[in-house]
Amino acid sequence: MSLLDLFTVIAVCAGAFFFLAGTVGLLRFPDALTRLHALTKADNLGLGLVVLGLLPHADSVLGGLKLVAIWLLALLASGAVSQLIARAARRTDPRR
Amino acid sequence: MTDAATLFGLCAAALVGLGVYALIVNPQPLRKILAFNVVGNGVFVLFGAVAHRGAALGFGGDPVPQALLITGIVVAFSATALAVALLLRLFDETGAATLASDAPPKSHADAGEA
Amino acid sequence: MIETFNAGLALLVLALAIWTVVARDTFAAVVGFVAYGMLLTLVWVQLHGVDVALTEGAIGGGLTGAMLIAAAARLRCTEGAARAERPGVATRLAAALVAACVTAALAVAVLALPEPAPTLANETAANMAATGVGNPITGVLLAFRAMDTLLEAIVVLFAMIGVWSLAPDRAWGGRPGPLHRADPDGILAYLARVLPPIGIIVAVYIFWIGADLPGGKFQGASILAAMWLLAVMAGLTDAPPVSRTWLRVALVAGPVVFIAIGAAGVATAGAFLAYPDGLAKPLIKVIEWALLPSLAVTLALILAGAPERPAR
Amino acid sequence: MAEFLLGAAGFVLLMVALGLLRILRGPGDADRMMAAQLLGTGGIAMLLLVGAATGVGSTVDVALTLALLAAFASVAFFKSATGAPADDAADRG
Repeated sequence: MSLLDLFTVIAVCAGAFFFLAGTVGLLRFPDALTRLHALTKADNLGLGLVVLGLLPHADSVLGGLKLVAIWLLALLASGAVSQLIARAARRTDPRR
Repeated sequence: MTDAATLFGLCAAALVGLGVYALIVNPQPLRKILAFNVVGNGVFVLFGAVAHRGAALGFGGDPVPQALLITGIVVAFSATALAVALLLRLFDETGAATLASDAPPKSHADAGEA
Repeated sequence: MIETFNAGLALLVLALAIWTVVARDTFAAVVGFVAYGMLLTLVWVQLHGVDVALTEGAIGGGLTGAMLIAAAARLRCTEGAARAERPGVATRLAAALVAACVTAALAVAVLALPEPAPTLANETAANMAATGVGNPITGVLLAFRAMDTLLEAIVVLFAMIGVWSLAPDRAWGGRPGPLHRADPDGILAYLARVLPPIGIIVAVYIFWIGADLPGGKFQGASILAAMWLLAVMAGLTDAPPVSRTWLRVALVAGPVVFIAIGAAGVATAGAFLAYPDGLAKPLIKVIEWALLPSLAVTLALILAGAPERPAR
Repeated sequence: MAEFLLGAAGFVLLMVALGLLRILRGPGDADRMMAAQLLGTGGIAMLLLVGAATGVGSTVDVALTLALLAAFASVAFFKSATGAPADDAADRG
């Protein structure tokens, strides 16, 4: 196994771990806002690590840039969407 | 690789069955639209599985059915959008979203309990 | 390993389909359906239909999902009345029986498919050179089965006319959908300012590579439509009145160009939608460039809904 | 390497399935709406992993489309949950 493959294995495993953490958070946290926190933070870190791990396998510099762009887009979208969902949650449940 | 075609083909058969069941059983029009889409997706996946079996000459699947699938997905979207627009207009007009024509929804609820 | 992944994927797809069927709450069913649509893109990738996966991701995951979620939220107040209409046990048993028969028949058909599988891949490959494009799907869509694509563009246009025809008399010629307002400094407006420029680049890229790699006009047009609707929902722009001439021209331009080139084929190549030798690729490009904006506008207006407000 | 990447994709699929089990049950609409977000992130990860494992380069474009449009359904939900002509300034800060 080459050094780059080892890097991929480590990074993808770390990414998978954060997906695990996100799911544990979803299962264990008590209300919508905390679950949202687990989902949008842990899973996006997981995705970032998966992208990092796959970078050495990209066929070209452009392909690598595309991978990074996907991660940045996912970050932007989920950052904005988590705020929107949190607002909707607060509005539909006046106890908060 | 034929395994994937058989597996998803069987999955598609189950999807069509589920959709048919939901189409008959669920009274709400929006649920019927969803059911129609589940049937449609089942048919598409079945078609896709058949296309995948036709892989040859380095193509991942038979390109003719795959191209027709793209057409099919777009047409299914158009039909769904038209159905949803009709439903919303019905709701605006009558304040209810039901396909029952004999009685207003309120008295229907009473009949259901009797 | 790939068999295990595929089996898990098929199981999750089925579980989500069951959820959309049995969930008591319609909104829950719709969200389940959106998740199911996104998973289907993975199914298409596993079936080696990347072009189909792109279409499913753009239309099934994006446009259909947004439309159904908005409708479910609006129809929420009708839930209680509809629940009482649920059919009795006898009907449900009969329905289950019918569904089981349909599934069994299809499953038998799947298991009895002929071996070796019939395929048109050889014919497609043999004739691809004549079209000048590298992506076999694009070749099929615009050369070998161009009639389907033309009719599809017209079906989409007809669906939009159907949506428009639902407008009340007083609103005819007005702007479609409700007026959206949002805080101009809020996160929604921020997203709607940042995402569309990126989205337009991605849409043109997906459209552009469609000649040689998976991609094409439907996928590009869906992304463009979604980006425009995002800006509308954030209150950054408003839907145009449906009576505008430029709008009508944009709607029919694509199909008209397609039909004109098809009709020219009768004179120059001997058949409707036939391309003269050597001119296939430029003509396909002209059709694609004409269809992209028309499809984007049509898809966006289908989602925007019937005219509701006077043009002012 | 391909086997490892597919295994990782299978693991992410399992995590997504477990998460879906939890959030589709609700209780609120906002909980359920997270399903779209979960599949947005997890689906992109699976697409990238499967694409790298099978060597189908165009899978990256599918992931790109999903990344762009996954937010779209949630925005529609926000607009309809807070009332169509609402503005999102009221509860800011």
